Amino acid sequence: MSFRLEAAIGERGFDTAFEVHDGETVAVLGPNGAGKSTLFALAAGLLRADSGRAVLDGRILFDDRAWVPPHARGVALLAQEPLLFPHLNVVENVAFGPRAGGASRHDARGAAERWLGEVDALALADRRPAQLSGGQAQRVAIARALAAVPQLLLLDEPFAALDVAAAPALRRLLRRVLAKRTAVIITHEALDAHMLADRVVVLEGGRVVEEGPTAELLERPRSRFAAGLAGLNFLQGRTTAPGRLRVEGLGDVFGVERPEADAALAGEDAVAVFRPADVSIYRPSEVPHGSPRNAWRAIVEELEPRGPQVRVHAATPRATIVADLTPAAAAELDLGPGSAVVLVAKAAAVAVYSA
Amino acid sequence: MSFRLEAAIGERGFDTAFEVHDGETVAVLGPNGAGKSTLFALAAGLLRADSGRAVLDGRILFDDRAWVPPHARGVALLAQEPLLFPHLNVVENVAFGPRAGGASRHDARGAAERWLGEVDALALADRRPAQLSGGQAQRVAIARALAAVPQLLLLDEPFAALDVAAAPALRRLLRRVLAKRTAVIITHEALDAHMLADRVVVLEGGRVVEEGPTAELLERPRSRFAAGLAGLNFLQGRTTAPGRLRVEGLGDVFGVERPEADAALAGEDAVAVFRPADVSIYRPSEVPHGSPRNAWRAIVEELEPRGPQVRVHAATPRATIVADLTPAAAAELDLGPGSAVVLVAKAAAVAVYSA
Amino acid sequence: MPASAHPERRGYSGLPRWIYIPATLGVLFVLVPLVGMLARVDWLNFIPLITSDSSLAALRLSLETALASTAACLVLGVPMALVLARGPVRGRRWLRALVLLPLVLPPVVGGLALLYTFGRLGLVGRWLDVVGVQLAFTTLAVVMAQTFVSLPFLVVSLEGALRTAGGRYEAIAATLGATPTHVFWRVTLPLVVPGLASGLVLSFARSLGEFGATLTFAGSLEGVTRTLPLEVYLQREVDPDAAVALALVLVVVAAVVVGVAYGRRLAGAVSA
Amino acid sequence: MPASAHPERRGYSGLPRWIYIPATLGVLFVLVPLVGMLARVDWLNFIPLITSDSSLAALRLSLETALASTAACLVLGVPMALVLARGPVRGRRWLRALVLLPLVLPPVVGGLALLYTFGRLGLVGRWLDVVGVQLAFTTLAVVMAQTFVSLPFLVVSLEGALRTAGGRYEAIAATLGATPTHVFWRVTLPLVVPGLASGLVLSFARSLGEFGATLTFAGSLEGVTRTLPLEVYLQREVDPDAAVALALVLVVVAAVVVGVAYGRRLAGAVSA
Amino acid sequence: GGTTAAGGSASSSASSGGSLTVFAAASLTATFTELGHDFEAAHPGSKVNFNFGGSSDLVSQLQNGAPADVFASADQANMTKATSAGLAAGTPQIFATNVLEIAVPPSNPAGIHTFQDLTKPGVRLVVCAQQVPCGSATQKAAKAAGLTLKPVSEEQSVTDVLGKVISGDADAGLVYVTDVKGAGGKVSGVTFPGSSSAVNSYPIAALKASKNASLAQEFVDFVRGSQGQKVLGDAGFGAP
Ligand SMILES: Nc1ncnc2c1ncn2[C@@H]1O[C@H](COP(=O)(O)OP(=O)(O)OP(=O)(O)O)[C@@H](O)[C@H]1O
Ligand SMILES: Nc1ncnc2c1ncn2[C@@H]1O[C@H](COP(=O)(O)OP(=O)(O)OP(=O)(O)O)[C@@H](O)[C@H]1O
Ligand SMILES: [Mg+2]
Ligand SMILES: [Mg+2]
Repeated sequence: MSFRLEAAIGERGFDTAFEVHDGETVAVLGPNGAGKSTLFALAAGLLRADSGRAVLDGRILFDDRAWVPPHARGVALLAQEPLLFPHLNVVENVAFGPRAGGASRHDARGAAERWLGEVDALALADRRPAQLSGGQAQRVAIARALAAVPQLLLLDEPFAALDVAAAPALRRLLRRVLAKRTAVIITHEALDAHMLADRVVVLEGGRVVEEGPTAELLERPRSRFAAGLAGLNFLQGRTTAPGRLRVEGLGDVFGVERPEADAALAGEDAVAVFRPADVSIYRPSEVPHGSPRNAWRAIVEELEPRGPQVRVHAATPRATIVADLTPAAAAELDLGPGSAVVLVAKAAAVAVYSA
Repeated sequence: MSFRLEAAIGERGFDTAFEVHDGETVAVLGPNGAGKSTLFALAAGLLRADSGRAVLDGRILFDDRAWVPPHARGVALLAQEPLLFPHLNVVENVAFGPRAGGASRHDARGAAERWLGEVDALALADRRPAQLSGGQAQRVAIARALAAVPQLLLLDEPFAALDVAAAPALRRLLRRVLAKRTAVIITHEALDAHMLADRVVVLEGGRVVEEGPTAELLERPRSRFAAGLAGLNFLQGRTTAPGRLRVEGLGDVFGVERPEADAALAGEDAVAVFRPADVSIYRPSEVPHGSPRNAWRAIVEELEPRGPQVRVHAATPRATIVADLTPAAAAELDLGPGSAVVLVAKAAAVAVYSA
Repeated sequence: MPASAHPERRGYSGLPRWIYIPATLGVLFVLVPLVGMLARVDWLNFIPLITSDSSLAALRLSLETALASTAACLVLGVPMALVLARGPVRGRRWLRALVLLPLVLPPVVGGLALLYTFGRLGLVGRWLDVVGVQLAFTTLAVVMAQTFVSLPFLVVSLEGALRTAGGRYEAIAATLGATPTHVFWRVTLPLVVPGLASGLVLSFARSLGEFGATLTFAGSLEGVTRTLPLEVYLQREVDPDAAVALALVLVVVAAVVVGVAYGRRLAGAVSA
Repeated sequence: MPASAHPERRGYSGLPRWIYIPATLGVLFVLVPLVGMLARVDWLNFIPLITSDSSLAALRLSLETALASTAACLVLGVPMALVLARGPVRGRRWLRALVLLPLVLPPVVGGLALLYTFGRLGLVGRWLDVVGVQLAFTTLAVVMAQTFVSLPFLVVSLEGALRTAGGRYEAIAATLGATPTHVFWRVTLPLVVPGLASGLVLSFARSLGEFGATLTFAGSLEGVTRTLPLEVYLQREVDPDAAVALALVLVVVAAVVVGVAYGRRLAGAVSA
Repeated sequence: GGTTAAGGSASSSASSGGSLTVFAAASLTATFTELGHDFEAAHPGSKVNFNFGGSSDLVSQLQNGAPADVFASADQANMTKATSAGLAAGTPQIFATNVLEIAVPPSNPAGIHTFQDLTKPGVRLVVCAQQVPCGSATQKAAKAAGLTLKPVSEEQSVTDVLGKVISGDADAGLVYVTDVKGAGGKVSGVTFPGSSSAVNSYPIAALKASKNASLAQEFVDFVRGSQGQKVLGDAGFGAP
């Protein structure tokens, strides 16, 4: 049940090669407009590529000559909008896939009720889609996609609109269900990737910019987008010595090579990555000296309350770096937009590896 | 520009009284189907209540006799779906509000372009909504709602579908914009409430179950929903002594009274709240003794990878408690669904206060 | 969209108030002539006429043929509308123009065209004649004439509804494994029920009132091809006021058929 | 839906294959009689007839009056359709039934009804006569007759489209501060362009082909009330084949007008 | 401008002294159009406008106040309606007559040669309905011949009968002599002796409402005069 797709659509600047192995779950990440939904539409057969081919389990889905229509592909799509059939009630919506697959009315209803139970929406069975709240509709749409039992399952932002109680429950449900299936999931949350995906693909501008096993990629991101997703600060430059990176505008950045990461050779493109919690802030006059560390002059742009912490966005000549402080520390420093500060990050907390 | 609404709709089990003060931003939280969007529809005039009244800035919006139509209310709504006008291009969509408000074509276009710039969607100005990705459409919808400059702004899950780079940027934009406006925002993320809202209202089953200043409510939640939102474990019971709570099925829970919280009198309903990181897990044979602590027998239900940590869901006779461990600790304990464990929480880490 | 296709009772429906002025004028423009007709009818005299054998036979024939031709329009027209709205783009404009032609053809000329085609010496008719089938002067000819004039009404109005509805639900249904046929029956048709209802009402009404093409192609024989409009015409030769009374029967019967079918069943399918 | 109202060229349109069978049959059923007509026309003989003064006058009159009555249908019918689709529920079914009545009225009877109402001795006409206005047998009467028979076509097909489109965009527009009038012009109308186009095409075509009501209410005076269908009817008294040739002119002109307006401008407004 | 167009054509005729509106049966379209031209030639400065339609239609229109100067009906029943409604000025006068003839397709597939042949089994006969003048004439002729006709269709007008014969769907139809003549070679006529038992007469009358009574009367006279009779005779009509 492996899936492979290569396709280009000039009009959308889309040109991607993409692969899912048998039984694997891949998370597709990327900024808005990166082409994630386009990828799904191509795989599901709702859109035709200018050129390319797709193969599912040895069957050609499309290439220059052939084109298998959506219903014969064995690819089910949970679209970005719930799109429940307005003329059917909830249970009929979920039973649609099984019915289309040839199940008897009774069996289809049984399956529908089972899946509705799984997404905790059995109580809504007799409602019309127009009578559902946004999150309720999303749950029913998930149940409908799962009930179709396709060879390849495509889920476009399945947890959008779900409440904080429903989202973890559904995440666990999908974790269970996807373990046995070949699936691709589009998400904007690192947690989804962590919990559900074996592998992550990052799309940007219609192209794959990075891919790899989930944990590895999110711990050692090589793109600004992936770093942002993992909540890490990210600097790009060239290595000058092991664990040392020349970043334009910031000078040399000191860090450590992660033993398990690829060692960066001198002069190579490399990145430095570190957590906001590992950045401390000082008044320019009070910068301490000591163990190998990085100190960058910066101007505070913004302070954000983040639960028990305060997140400070500070602009250096090269990039905006974020630092997490306790409210007490922020108050003591008397920070506000425009404050001149020095950001300090211990070299031991900065990972440097080749890009 | 204060706003007050009391309304009931029998059919939806909705019966809520709700208030926003002048210049305040209120976050409305609650599970799917709680009635959040219903509240907005009532305020915007898209739905009629069975009974009730609403007053904005001294003007009656509706009561038993009067009913002001939506366009005359001065209430703008960002709905849960973007609903961009399909026959207008992006800039015309955003200019719609200003035009409707009487601005000249030129001025409206100027305003539209300004707001599009703010949401980083100026490049999309000439596209049709059908040519936008989900997140792009959401950004345009936000710009359109902001451009209308209403007296009361209602935002229903504004950050849905936004990517990890766009969401923080828009959060900061809204933080800036809402500081000067009277607004209500529906969200499922504690972070939004923290960053944007002065006050939080929790709806459940059509009723307000909890409300209060954001930081206070999220730090000392009194409802299971709010605790879940804040990512905290939550137990309900009756106090037996200061800082001690009798919870059915778990016996006495030891904690500390937070000095700033309301002291719970003996025999009163109270809650115990603690972080997943403060829960340790032991094999039943290896439970340590020592400082005042809580120890509960439990059965592991599930393990979730959560970035650098593992989240363990363990069922006690009373409630499911979650604990965050390092992967190494989880591996050492050889945890898996069904493992019998003992959960330990230091009394010092458990906050007890009246419900 | 369909989710709120039927305006909720408690929901918002912002009609500008001035819209009631032209709407009322329009209703009056339709209504007053009907009242003018009613005022002219001397019911006591006309009840025997209306309940005469020939009138009742004509009424029965009218209802039967109009229903049959509406069914024919459904069977032929729904696929035509679908192909026009969603089919391959090439030639769509020409196809649409072709389908519209019977719409502008004066009915009598439409009847002549049918006669030239399906008549004994016609393009198709001469072959039918060889196998012993003659259409002219049969009830089937009435149905054909009515279908010919009514078909475009169904096609055009349904095509409009199909385009307004778009094809997103069909696409989702296909990804759930539904074959195009399954999608057609379970998604497309139910979704355009309001448009289909409009189209059916239009073609039923057009069939029921059809006169020129029927007369020209099928002739006029009591019980076989003389529908109520033809009977009304004959009656008019004798007494125009009696013809008006007879026409009112047609109108009332049509209103009942249409009102029951459209008001309850079809429109209800979506709003319920 | 409207977002993808126009099927994308590269998108999926899952029509079942068998649908092309009834669709083709339907197209043939419409097409073959037209070919049958064409086959009968001896163009060389008829070109003088078609280009005769009386034919050209009739054609001009037909186009002018059909355009005028289509405009009247627009002005009266759009508000009627809106009120039917979105207005207060009470009495909607009765209103709809009323509006449908002219649909089933045989056109000649419709003409009589107009004559009884707006004729010199009619319900309304006698008052108009007092102020010196006579409607019957004027070009205005032609327009009125055409409007009377065409109005329901616009109303019914537009109502279907309005219901399919739903009212969600209107609601959002209102929350952005747009008055119902602004919403009507900038949201409702543009959104139902395909349905409106269908409705306008139907009523234009019905007006253009209108015969019975015009003849009865407006008479058949060359240059004043004798539209092309009336000319065709008279021509048929003389030579049926010539009448067919003349009708073809009508058809071609209508196809051009409709094809240009519908194919490009209106349909394009949404898909572009 | 529509309001004045037709009203004006009648009212202004008095002042200009030249414009006439003639309501004439549709079956007179060809002959009266020609007569109109002839009349205009004979009366320089005059203009004749025709409103052709079914005779009963025309009467309805006249009863409802249609502005007209002359009415020419295809039968006497409709003219009687006009006179009893007090519309005619003076007594209507017959200006033409017409008799029935059997029309058959040129190949005459059913071999119709006599009136009796119409009742042969398998002959697809088309006639006018009894409510219209040609239909009542048909009934009279059948009665005179002592035959019961079994038509496959009873048409609304002669034109409709003729159409069915021309298309070949009917083996025979009963129409007027003038219709067979007018159809050129598209049908052939079979005369039958009993046709004289059912003669149809065409009455004409000037109307009271006429604003140009003298010109209206002149037109009536013109139709009944030698020039008019010649045109009508050429078309196959009989003398009054
Ligand atoms: N129908 C269309 N016609 C033309 N361009 C389109 C169309 N739909 C989307 N696009 C463009 O194609 C690109 C990819 O869009 P896509 O919907 O795949 O993005 P996405 O990665 O799913 O984004 P999001 O996270 O916002 O959903 C975007 O630039 C978008 O504007
Ligand atoms: N049109 C309707 N008719 C009847 N009931 C409805 C309708 N719309 C919503 N409801 C019901 O009303 C309740 C409140 O719905 P609402 O949309 O306000 O929820 P919500 O708090 O916005 O949820 P979500 O977070 O999922 O968007 C739900 O139980 C829902 O099923
Ligand atoms: Mg997307
Ligand atoms: Mg909601």
